[in-house]
Amino acid sequence: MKKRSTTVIAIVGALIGLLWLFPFYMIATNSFKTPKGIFASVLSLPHPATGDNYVNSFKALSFVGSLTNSLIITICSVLLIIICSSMAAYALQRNHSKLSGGLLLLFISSMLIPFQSVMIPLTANFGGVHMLNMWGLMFMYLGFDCSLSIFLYQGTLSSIPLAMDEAAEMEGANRWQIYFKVILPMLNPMTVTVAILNIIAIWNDYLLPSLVLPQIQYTIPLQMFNFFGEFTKQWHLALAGITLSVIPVILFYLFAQKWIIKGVTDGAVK
Amino acid sequence: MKNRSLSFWLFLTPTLVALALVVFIPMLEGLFYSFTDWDGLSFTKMVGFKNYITLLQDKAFVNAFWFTVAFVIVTVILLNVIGLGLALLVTQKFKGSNFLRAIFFMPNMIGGLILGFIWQFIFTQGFDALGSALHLSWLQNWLTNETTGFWGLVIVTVWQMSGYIMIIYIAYLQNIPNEVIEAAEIDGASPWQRFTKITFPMIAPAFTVCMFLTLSNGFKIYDQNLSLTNGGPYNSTQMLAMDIVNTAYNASNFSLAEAKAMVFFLIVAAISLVQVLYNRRREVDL
Amino acid sequence: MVEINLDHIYKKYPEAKDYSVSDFDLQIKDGEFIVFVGPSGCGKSTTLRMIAGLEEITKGDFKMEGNVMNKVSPKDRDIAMVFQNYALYPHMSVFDNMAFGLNIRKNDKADTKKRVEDAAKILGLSELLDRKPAALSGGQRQRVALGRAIVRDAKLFLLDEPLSNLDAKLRVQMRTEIAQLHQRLGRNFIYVTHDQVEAMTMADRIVIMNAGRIQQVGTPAQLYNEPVNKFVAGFIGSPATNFFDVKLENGHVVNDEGIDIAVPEGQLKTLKEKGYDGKEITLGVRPEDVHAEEIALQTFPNAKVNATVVVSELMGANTMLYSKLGNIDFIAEVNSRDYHEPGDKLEMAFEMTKAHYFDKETEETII
Amino acid sequence: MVEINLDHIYKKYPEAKDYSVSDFDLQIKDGEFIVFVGPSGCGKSTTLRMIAGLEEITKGDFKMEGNVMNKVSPKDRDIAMVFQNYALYPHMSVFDNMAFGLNIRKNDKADTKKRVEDAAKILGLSELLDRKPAALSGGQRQRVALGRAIVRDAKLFLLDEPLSNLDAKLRVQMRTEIAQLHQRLGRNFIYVTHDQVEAMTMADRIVIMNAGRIQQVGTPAQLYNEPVNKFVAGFIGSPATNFFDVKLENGHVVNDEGIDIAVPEGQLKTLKEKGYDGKEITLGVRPEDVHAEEIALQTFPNAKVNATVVVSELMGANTMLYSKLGNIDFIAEVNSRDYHEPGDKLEMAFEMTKAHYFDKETEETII
Amino acid sequence: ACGNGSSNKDVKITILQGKVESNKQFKQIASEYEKAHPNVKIEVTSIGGGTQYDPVLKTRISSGNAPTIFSLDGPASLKQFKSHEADLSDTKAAKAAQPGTLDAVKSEGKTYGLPFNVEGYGFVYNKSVFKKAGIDPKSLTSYDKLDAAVKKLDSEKDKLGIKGVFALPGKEAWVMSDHLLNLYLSKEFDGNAQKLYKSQKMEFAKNAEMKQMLDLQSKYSIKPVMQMDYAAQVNQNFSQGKAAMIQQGDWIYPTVDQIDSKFAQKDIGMIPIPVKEQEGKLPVGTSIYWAVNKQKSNTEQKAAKDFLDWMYTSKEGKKNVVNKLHFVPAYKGYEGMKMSDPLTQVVFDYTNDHKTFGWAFPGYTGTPWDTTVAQPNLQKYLSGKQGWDKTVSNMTDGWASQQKSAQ
Ligand SMILES: Nc1ncnc2c1ncn2[C@@H]1O[C@H](COP(=O)(O)OP(=O)(O)OP(=O)(O)O)[C@@H](O)[C@H]1O
Ligand SMILES: Nc1ncnc2c1ncn2[C@@H]1O[C@H](COP(=O)(O)OP(=O)(O)OP(=O)(O)O)[C@@H](O)[C@H]1O
Ligand SMILES: [Mg+2]
Ligand SMILES: [Mg+2]
Repeated sequence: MKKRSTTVIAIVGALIGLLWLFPFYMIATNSFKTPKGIFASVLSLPHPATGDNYVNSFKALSFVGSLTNSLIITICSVLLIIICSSMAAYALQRNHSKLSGGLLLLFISSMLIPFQSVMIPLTANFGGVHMLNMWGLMFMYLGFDCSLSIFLYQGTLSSIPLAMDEAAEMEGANRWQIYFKVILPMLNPMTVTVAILNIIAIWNDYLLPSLVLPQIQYTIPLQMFNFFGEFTKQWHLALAGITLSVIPVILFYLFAQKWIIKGVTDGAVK
Repeated sequence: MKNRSLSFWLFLTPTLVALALVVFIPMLEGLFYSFTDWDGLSFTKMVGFKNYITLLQDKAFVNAFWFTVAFVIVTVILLNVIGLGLALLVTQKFKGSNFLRAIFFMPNMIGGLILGFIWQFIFTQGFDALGSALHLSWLQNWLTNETTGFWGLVIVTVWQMSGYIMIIYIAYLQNIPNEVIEAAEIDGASPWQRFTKITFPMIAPAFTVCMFLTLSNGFKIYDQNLSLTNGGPYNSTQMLAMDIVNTAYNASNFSLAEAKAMVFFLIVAAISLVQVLYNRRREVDL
Repeated sequence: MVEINLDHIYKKYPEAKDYSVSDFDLQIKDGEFIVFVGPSGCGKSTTLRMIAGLEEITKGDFKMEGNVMNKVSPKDRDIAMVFQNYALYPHMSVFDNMAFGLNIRKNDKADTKKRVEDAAKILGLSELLDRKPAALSGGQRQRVALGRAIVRDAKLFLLDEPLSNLDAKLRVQMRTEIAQLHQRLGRNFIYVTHDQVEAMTMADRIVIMNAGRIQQVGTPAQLYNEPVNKFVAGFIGSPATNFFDVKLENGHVVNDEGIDIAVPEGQLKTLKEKGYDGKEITLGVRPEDVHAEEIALQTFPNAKVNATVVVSELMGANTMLYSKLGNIDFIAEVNSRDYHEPGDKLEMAFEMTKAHYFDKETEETII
Repeated sequence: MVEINLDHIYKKYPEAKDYSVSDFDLQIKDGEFIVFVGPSGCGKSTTLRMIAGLEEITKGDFKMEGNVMNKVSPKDRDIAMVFQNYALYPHMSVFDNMAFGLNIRKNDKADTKKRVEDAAKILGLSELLDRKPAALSGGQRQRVALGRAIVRDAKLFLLDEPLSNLDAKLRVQMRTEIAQLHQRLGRNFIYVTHDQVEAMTMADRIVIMNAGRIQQVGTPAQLYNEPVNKFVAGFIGSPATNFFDVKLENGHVVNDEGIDIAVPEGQLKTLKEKGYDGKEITLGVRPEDVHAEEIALQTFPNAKVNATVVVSELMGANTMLYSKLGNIDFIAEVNSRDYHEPGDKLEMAFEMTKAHYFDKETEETII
Repeated sequence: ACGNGSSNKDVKITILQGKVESNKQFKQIASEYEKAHPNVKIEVTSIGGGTQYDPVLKTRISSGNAPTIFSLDGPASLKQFKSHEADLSDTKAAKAAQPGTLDAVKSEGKTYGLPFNVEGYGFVYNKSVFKKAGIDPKSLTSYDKLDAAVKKLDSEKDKLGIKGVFALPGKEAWVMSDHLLNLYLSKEFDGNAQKLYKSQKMEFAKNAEMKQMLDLQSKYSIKPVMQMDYAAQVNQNFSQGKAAMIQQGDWIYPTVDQIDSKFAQKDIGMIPIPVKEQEGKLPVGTSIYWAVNKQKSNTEQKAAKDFLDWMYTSKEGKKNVVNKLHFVPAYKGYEGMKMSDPLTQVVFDYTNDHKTFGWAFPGYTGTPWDTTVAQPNLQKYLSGKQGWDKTVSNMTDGWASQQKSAQ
């Protein structure tokens, strides 16, 4: 009986999955078509298939350089976000006062501000102190993305028993040690989730880096937009470029997914 | 942690500083500009509430507002139902569940602008082909009017974001202690009862977060709007964010755009925060 | 009212090297009250969880009324359970925790309320029905866990150390309540406890386990009086049976530490028949069968030893004398009137008719 | 090695209506072994947690070596604690759980390893050092929690029911280990237990609490022999003291259920002096002071009652006779040799010299 | 020709421009210039794709990261960046500019921009389809002739292997609001964007003619028109031979070339759209200009002007403009050069023959009227939601009220 229901679930899942995959089928197949092939029939299989798009796209994107930039920016920003926002969430969650409730709302409300309305003052301010570069960008990502991360962490922290803090405190650990050695490891599944969400956001971000980064620090999306002129959109290159740039993220996701596991707090308290 | 304690503030400092410098100070500047005739570079005079009065009379803004509200209502419901549904689906134990998890999430790995293009093809060609093959007229002529534009946006948004919502739900689902589920099984709860009585109440924080996210993202959505319909036809599918952006860039009326942004912020903040405060009350500490 | 069969059940956890439960074979009769005892980590909870359907059975069949239940999901087994770690629903009040199982079964609201309130009264939780588990003391949580089971009328009750965190008085009270519940419902109960008094007083039959295997199944008196091996003899009774390594020589058991005791006639005969004459064996004497009163010394003149009291613990009516015989530690439980100071040297007598003899290799009981 | 003062401490949880601990006043001497006992929910853990600094003290001062510590953070109090609910770090192995406190203090790695391994040996956890808590049995988890405390050398040890989930044999063993640790380190220990044997055998002094208030503080013998009120008399000793509502008339205590017993001379004098002649009082007799042997009946001819055995529980050396006297339930703990069937009617004698008398209103002890 | 006076000092100039298509080429040209002028460093940044150019320029300016050379698109942006625009009247390039090309960027007698190029639009047609149908595209000089030809083409659709005569991109509102509308407005403002930009009133007297043309395109277009965007029009339909002609300009050449370069080279041509009184004339104009940042140091400004002069007036520069950038030059001195593709050649020829009229529409691109009035109203009309008269009155009224409030 149990067997059958999981089979049904698996089949339903697979069907929905196909629906989800269809656009990717389009991206993948069209990336192997000639420009003419793409517009002759977007839905068909590539005929004739060509790998040229990948070669050309790889060159046009200065792939190695821009991949390096993308990697540096994404990894550093995400690390910064994870550390800082889990710390903040920990402080807020373990403190039951009006103040911390208010601060949380402050963080949350910051997520509602339309980016475009702060864009010009923000870059003006950062330009004023010569921070329009990678490092400034990372700091901006911290400012923009910490709120969601704090919000996510904050919800999970409530399921980590306070007894964990207490036990560690009794053993002489200070706040930092408690956070770092006891709490953070137990947040792993959420950390991975936060990492995934932030990585995809930062990896694909175009607008902010386009305002902030000097040319030598260009990321993949910035290079990619050279394919999108006002009139001529070079879809054959863009699709190949997208495929190239999305592979690292998918690999990361598949790798990271394993950490989103059940029962991190099992066995902690009676 | 006492809020008088040093560590409380030390833990909060990095994010508070970043938030202030990156979001709040620029926003206050923006607020200031909304009372001027700022053009994005400089301003010549203070204009008081002129911009706020203008925006109330701005039909496009009001239209965009209602269109966005309808969009938000539909997507909030769909995203949470589907996102949670997918999360429940892929947290079942069966072969390939991990693989499916990746598939459902994949749409997020590609930026909204590019997806708009892909989906245009699906709507204009895929739907047309399907519609004529199945003799379903409603599948044809998508994105050519307000209704199909609306549902087109809904479909793309749901398709893309439900994976996002899903992984948030997954993260919280995995946090439910096993023993509680076991206890419910012993108490004789069916899977559905387990879900409504145990799982769902225990992932209340996830619900709060996801409600908030879908709500605020629904209001703020821009990329999909731009790439799929670009507000068209005849600006009928233009949403709030796009209206603000267009006011600023196409019409070069930055101060009016800032005023719109402030009004937008107030409205969305009021709705979302009420939602958060309401939901938080249902959460429990373990 | 069911008959339950556990047919040679094995359990191995994926993370563990060894089997946590091996060859567990037990037939439970309709309405029986079974108690599992055994040292910590011996597999009691695991067995209970397999019966409940919470752990997969690695090998063997679990049957209820003759039907193999291995694949039946827990919710369809109609079992009430007290988890060793409580497993309360943190988001529900005490009332809702206890009412959950009844609500799920669409029990009449008024009846549910009554049952929960009755149970709460018994458990001393009436004042706390609105609290969330987080705001309860340890013992109160345990009582809620117990309450959750006793409000229900299941086919089978599984109780995993349900009273371990309660005070003695409450424990005695609860014991009675559970016994009465058992009588009233006539269901099968399986009860895990570390409390010998509970085991002895509540059980129809006790299952004593060690390292995942059943050692002996029997009534309390059987286990107490006829342990099948040294482990059982050492486990049942508190303090534990004293064991002495001795040699059977000339109808006496002797060793270098000063034991030289005549073996009673009947026992000697058996021992000789089984070929233990002149062999090393283990002698087991319960603390309560070691006497120090004058009258006992006179009664058992051939079973006297010279011991030194190391620690003397007054425990109400009785006193424990932690003593030494040569280099061997042993315990005597004597009447408090026979008080002895630590350091006292005195004669003690073993009540040999109640003694047991074990094979030194296999540790099986000889007599 | 510290002196600890708890000066009129109060605790009220925000969620609770009443004080969970009230006017808790206790001076602990250097190196003392204090045991807290009391019914479930009486405030033991709360008091411990206030000492540890985990709960804020609502009113009153907690002092170590004369310094008020109320505001000192737990990590600076140098206290080792076993939590009632274990509070193990689920992401760390057993080894890391136990080593955590030492690592935090930058203890030498090799020394840490040795200490943890020694503790693990004592606790029977040597095989399990690599496991995560989730893969342990209940008792094993509790042992890890205990291990985490005993590897450390703190000023003060707080142990909240550290042995409740262990089997009797292991419990006895652990008891000894803890006692030895106490002796070796000479630190102050505060120990919460529901096990009377533990309380009686380990404590220098016992603090008995009820409903958040201290009832009596004293050595085990004091509590046993000179309870200050009916609660203490009823709580210490298992089974509990039997209470009878009686009237003091003509040097006898009498009631309608069939009690008519002469009060010994000395006691009578005191009772009369205190003005209880002709008044209603409560008589308390411990089960072990109710006798059924012939010799006792002869010894106490003026203290006999006619009882009916309802249930008879064999408990090794002794047997509990759950009996009825008229309509009053009471328990007699008699030698197993005096076995009686349920339903037997027999004479029993109260050892009145050990009896206690309580004011019926205030429940304070008269004698 | 080369820069002088600053040869002893190193100078770096930065360029920000909004024509992403030419990003690569500008970079190549810049590095060529660097080689010849070792003391000059040039950094080129291009903005395009999904982002608007203006806000990026604004943020660059307000964050103190302003470029030395930047691009402008018409009077509206000219006004916005006024404070940063240097007078370019005395540059060689300004002097060489074709008459009329500077009208939109002149104010108070000063020149603030230099045109990138000129562009022209009309009906881009498929030569072989017309040939098969036996129609000479050059003969379609009046609406009636066009109408007849269209009907003929339409009736022979299957034979000609096309799906429709036109491919009207209803989704790209600017095709109507900028290019088509310009045909019927230009005369009213003498083809001068500046004039339009400053005008309080818009008569739009020739609106009936526009309706006729729009209806014709719409009726004989591949359907559904409201779904059609630029890619569908050019890449998918026209370049694949599915439409006989489309209303587009010389800028589509690279796109067509990318899809089918043989087709692009051999098979396409462009004719003017027949408009009364302007028959045989091609609308030619400039959509984008260079400006030099006057807030930069004099040396930097000088170097910037030198570079622009070099690019448009030197021999190497001219070659690049024609062969690399595929521009139709907006400057004199290119006479006799051959354009790199058939469409630009058409524009170049018409220009040389002076058979052109100007672009007025840059006078309203960049104003709210374009996106909030003209485009939605035309789309509403196109999709049948609104009658033509209402559309026209909305547009003219809208213009008036915008111009009034801008004062
Ligand atoms: N967080 C809390 N909020 C409100 N009341 C609480 C809280 N924690 C404990 N209490 C109450 O305080 C009283 C004392 O609790 P405490 O945990 O100290 O009891 P205890 O003596 O340790 O009992 P046990 O033996 O059952 O562990 C109990 O009545 C309990 O219900
Ligand atoms: N999830 C698990 N993974 C691996 N081993 C486990 C797991 N759970 C329990 N064990 C091991 O199985 C054995 C039996 O565990 P079980 O919980 O049944 O013991 P128990 O008899 O209930 O002990 P206790 O009296 O301490 O609760 C123990 O040695 C334990 O370490
Ligand atoms: Mg267990
Ligand atoms: Mg407690």
